[in-house]
Amino acid sequence: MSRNVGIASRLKRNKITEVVASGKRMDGRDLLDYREIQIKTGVLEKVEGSAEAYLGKTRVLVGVKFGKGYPFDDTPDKGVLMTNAEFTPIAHPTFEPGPPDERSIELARVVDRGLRSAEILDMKKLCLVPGKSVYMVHVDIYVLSYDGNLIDCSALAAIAALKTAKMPVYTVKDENVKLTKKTKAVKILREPLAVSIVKIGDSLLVDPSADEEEVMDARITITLDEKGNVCTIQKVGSVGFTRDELKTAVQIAAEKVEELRKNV
Amino acid sequence: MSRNVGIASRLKRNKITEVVASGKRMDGRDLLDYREIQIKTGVLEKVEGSAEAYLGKTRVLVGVKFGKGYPFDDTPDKGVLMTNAEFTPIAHPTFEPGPPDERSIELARVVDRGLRSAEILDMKKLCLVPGKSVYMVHVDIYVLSYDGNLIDCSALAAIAALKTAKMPVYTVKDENVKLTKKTKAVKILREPLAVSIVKIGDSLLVDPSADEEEVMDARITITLDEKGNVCTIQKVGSVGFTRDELKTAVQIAAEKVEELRKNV
Amino acid sequence: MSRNVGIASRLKRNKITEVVASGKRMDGRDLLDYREIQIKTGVLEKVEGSAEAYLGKTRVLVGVKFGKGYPFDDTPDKGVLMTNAEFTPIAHPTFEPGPPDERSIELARVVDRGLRSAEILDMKKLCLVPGKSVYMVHVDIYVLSYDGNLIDCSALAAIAALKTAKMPVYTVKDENVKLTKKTKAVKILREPLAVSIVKIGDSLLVDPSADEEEVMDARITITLDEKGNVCTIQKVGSVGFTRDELKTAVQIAAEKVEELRKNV
Amino acid sequence: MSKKKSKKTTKRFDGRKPDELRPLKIESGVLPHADGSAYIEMGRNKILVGVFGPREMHPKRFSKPNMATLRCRYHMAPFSVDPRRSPAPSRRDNEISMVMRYALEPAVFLERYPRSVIDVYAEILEADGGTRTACINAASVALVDAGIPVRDLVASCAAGKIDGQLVLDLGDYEDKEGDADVPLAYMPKTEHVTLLQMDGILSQDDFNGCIDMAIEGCKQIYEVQREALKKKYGLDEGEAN
Amino acid sequence: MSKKKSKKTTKRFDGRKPDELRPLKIESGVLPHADGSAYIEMGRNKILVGVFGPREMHPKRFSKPNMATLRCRYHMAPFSVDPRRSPAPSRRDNEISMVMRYALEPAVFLERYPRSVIDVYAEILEADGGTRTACINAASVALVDAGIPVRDLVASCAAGKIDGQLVLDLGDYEDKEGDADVPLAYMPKTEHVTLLQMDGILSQDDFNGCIDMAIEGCKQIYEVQREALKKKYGLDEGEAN
Amino acid sequence: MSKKKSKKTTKRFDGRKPDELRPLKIESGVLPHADGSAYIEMGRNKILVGVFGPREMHPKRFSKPNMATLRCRYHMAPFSVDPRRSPAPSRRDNEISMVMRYALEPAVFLERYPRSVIDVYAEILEADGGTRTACINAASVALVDAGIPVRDLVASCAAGKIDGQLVLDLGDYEDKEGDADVPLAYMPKTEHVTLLQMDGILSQDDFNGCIDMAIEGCKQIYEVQREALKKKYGLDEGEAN
Repeated sequence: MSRNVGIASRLKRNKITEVVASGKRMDGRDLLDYREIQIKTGVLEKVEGSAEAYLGKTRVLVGVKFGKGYPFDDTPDKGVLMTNAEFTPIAHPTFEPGPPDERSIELARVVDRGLRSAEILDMKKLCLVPGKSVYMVHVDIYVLSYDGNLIDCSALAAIAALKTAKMPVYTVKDENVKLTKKTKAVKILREPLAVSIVKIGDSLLVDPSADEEEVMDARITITLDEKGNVCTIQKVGSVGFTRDELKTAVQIAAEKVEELRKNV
Repeated sequence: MSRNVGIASRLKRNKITEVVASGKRMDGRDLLDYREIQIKTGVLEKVEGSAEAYLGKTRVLVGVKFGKGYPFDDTPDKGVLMTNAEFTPIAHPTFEPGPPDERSIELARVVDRGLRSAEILDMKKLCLVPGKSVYMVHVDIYVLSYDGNLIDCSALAAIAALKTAKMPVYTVKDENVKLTKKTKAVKILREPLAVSIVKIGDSLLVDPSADEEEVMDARITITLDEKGNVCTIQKVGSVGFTRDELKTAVQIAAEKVEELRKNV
Repeated sequence: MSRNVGIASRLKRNKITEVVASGKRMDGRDLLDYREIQIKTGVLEKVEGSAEAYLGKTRVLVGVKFGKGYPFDDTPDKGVLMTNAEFTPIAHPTFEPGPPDERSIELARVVDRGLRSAEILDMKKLCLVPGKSVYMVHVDIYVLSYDGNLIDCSALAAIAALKTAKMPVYTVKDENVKLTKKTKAVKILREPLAVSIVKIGDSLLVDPSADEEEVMDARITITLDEKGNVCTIQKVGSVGFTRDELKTAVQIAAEKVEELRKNV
Repeated sequence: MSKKKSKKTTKRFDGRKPDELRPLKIESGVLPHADGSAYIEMGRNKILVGVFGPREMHPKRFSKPNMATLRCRYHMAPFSVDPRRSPAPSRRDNEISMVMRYALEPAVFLERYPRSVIDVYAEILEADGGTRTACINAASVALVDAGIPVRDLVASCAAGKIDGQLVLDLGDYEDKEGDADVPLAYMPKTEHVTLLQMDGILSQDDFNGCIDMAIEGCKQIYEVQREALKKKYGLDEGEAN
Repeated sequence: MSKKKSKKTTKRFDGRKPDELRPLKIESGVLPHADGSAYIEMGRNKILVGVFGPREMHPKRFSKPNMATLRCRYHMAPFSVDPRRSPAPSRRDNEISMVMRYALEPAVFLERYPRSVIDVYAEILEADGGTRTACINAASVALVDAGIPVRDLVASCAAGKIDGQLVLDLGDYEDKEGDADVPLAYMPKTEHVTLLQMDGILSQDDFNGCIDMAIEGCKQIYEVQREALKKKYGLDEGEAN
Repeated sequence: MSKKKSKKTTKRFDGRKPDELRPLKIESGVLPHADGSAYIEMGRNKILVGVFGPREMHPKRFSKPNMATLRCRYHMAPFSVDPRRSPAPSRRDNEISMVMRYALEPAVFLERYPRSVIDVYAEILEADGGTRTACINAASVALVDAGIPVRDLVASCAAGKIDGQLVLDLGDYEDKEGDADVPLAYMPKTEHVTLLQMDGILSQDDFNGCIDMAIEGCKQIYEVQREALKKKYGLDEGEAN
């Protein structure tokens, strides 16, 4: 049942639902087709890692910065990984400049949880002096163009940026930490990628466009690592999923994630 | 003279003033009667001290947390006591979620001043390493239901929570501070409790309900310790008190505080 | 071309433009006349330096505070100079209390850039222990009355306050920094002062009043040191300057700054 | 309780069986000034939920012309966790507020109150693991207590994996030590899952096992919720489906 | 000055007698752009107060249909205290703004300007003890300077106890070292106390003594306020009571 | 390129001649959802500018009855500088947003769109020296790409002094080491300077030399801007003066 307001919006919903019910989409794709995927790495010079990912007209830039900082009180022997997401106002006419809103908080949280719960970095190896000095890894997601499915696009860019990053090397002597001119590759333990599946009427489809996200009933995002393990799940939207729909969604995600994986 | 706006409000005020002028109150109490007082201590497990106080339908939860932190620059040899108050939106339909407003700031300030000016804790004994490490004592007031007279209710809960708190014990060796598994009782030097008296027309009454606070001309809150000393005074409201009214108010407070004291 | 809105505002603009075109001003001044300048130093007792400057009805108070703090990471061997500006709501009926708006940010930035780019203090001499402890110099601009030309007025007050300030003396022994009771004069390397020139129609005029600022087409502020070097430039306003106008503006500024300099 | 899911019989940290819920207590109508309310103790979680509305929405331009807006706020008291936390909402709080809303919305007949708002405020007084599921359990009861018509109650709990074993309703300690945690919310009548999240690493089989185990847990919680509502819930039966 | 209250004749820190006010100077009409203004030096306090209004209130929905709204803002310059303070308002500042409003409201005929607002802005340029009382003294003069009709001037000062002795108008040092501090505001004509606060520990007798002493102090300050207003205040005499 | 300004032939840090611009690339129409857009690489600066509007202004009371409002926002990505910066806008960002607006406003026929707003958003993806001039170059192209009528393009670059020599278009390293930096914006058709700032210490002669050198640099940039707009700019020729 649609919960979108406004006549224009309801007409759009009716149209999209009708097309989707027939197994097709407004832009001609099949329900389980991704749009064209493109990934460029090393696009920025001032950061340790960077990548730009495109899903059709959706475009996300991720910069990875390594620095030195204090560990958290409860994990004195672990490095710190921080994920942040910003929706720039150039990405879509409806985005406004200002502090992060619900959507950008969700994007950052889901990508962050994806990286964290999959333990993609060995955080203990990112400790320099226990309790005093550790690596700080900032993963900054910057949304440059919005046409739906930001989570999948951001996860692709984040993994691509981390995989190609060169981290600075510090020497530690008597708790004195010194930056050297050397760098080394970042060791990635797992490569979780996200597949978002939306429900419109009784249909499930992948890689939703902005219009499809606007009219969707619900969305489930499933992050899987390279062994097919499930790492993160996020369901949003004001309609529920049946047990069968969930099983189907996991199968779809397991299949599509292999396709995505070819790009990073 | 009433300064409240709106017809409904003025009718309410007229009615309440009339009843009060006859020496009675809308809920049947006498002018100097408190509502039923109830105090429960040890209601939370994760804090060092806690208490819930009820004054009729007014309900306040206080949690006391002890931690370790840095002293203030100007008091390097003293622990730090911090009082905070939050009005939760479940307490009253007119309360909104968000940053503290004037009322919650006043509540926190008056309770804080009450604890501080009465020097209820020996702050010097809460120093671990001068200039480097001291006890931090957080008194958090959480308003769960509002039907007037939050200050008296909060002071009751705060004193009850502090009196029953068990603080962690640290060992200090060569400026190294270590948490032990031991705890000890908190030594309370004084027990200041608050009595709020409101003026409606020419009458003074205690323990105002939400309605009485809405229409009152002024309020004076008097905090007294167990020896009858005055510790904190706060007058608010857009009408003044005569010298005689103030004297009467102090007498009422001195009398009523003994009644409150039986509950902690 | 006027870009001001509202009929009253346009009438005001027409009137002022007309008078200015004839080489005169509403208050009888010539285009290149400053209003009466008055400077008082040592007006506050709790700060290391203070000065109040008046330009006609414009009045600015500057307090200079010296303290001890941490250096910035990228300049471990330099003291820190911070300039802040506040527009108090008593200065003008249109000023509202609250966080700094665009105008107060610009004022602080231009004065700050003026002090900084002219390197008026030898910041290396304000280092106590490299990387650990340096002098913090706070220059606080407090606008008490607004009738235009705040930048020139603030620069005058800031230089006057710094010139007459007495900074505290610390002793340093084995990285231990101790405050002594001694004070010493602050060594000022340069004395940059600002001259603001506004363009109304085809005329350039100095020391604009609030009304003139309201209707002006553009403003250029030029800061010069005592040797006639240019230190800071700031152009604002929605009209441009021709190359000739800029040359003229620099000449005017070089001339008028000598007049201002007599006051500090 | 469905015993077939428990593969081992190893005791858990707190002595529970793998598919055993923590002690659960729900009370409705506990706040004098809210339109509806509930208090829940689920393990050591202590949570109060107040519901206000349907009432007029301010500012009006954010209201929806054809339905009510459901607003949820997940808020932790500073003393609810150790060490004490700042009262300002974190990104995690905001995310949980959002998923709470999505978990409850499918149950509520929002169409009956166009242009109005229903506020659901959850105050976490003490936090054990699984605060979000406990909030949903209490909020669903509080909505019915407020007289708001619903399709069904929403019951919620998590399943997860710890030491190679699937377990139900993880406490704080298990939450931090386990391999994965799958909070879920469920409407038994419509058989819809309205909340589903996960963090950790699980094979697809284990993930499916967690879902099944959590749904069974929800069914038990559902009975406690119904009990808490007693007669009030009886009135609402007619609304369902 | 009422001598009977001083029990001892010990000199104070700054050489004053127990019931002696600090040097006091009030000037009115000092700000060119305010509707009314006053500058006060009370000890080392240096404070400027500007009054704007009655003027239209924005946003309108906060205005009162039957009277004007009095808004007060107590604001300290960053350099007014040592060490320098941040310009952001503290909880203390907000509380003092509130009690200032309550101290002044009883004096103002707010009913004459329905729906409008009167803004009273106090800027503390330098702070000694007792800034709030100094603000009230200046604000009351500034209100009259703005032509706003009042029942009476509000005069304000504190009394307190230090080294076992009751003393009037505590300075910064005494404020910090003393046993207690009782700031009070008073309208001599109506004999109403419109501000009363206290922090410290005082017997009920001493507390009553402080009130009496502070009221005497207010009466002296009142004369200085009247002097500052000269003719302007004369016009206002007819308004009282 | 005007060679007469270069006094010495010493090579610069990056091998450029004193009056040589950094490598410059401008592309228009690069953002699918903006009304107009441009991407610029100027040295190592990488900047995207999107233009939205003219569109309705919210809140309406801030709109101007006789003209459009031009809003500019200069915003740096957290990874654009080393070390990483916080995403919150700084005082410097706000100042640059303001001077960008003043640099562009003289070029735009704002009178044609009363009550509306034109938003210019500059996103700094990577920052070398001279970000503000690069933003203005891209923004001017993006405004034309959005179909907004302009008097002329605004071209912008800086000149400065380093090691006693006047140099054009300072990079990051030169910016920090140099004696002074004079960013300037220029409309060649009307010969108006619409941005002028400076920080450093320059004799009046050197300052005048910098202005002349920067204007020459702007003229070269102007050609690159025109090239980027190709046919679109052709349409706009008729508008000028």
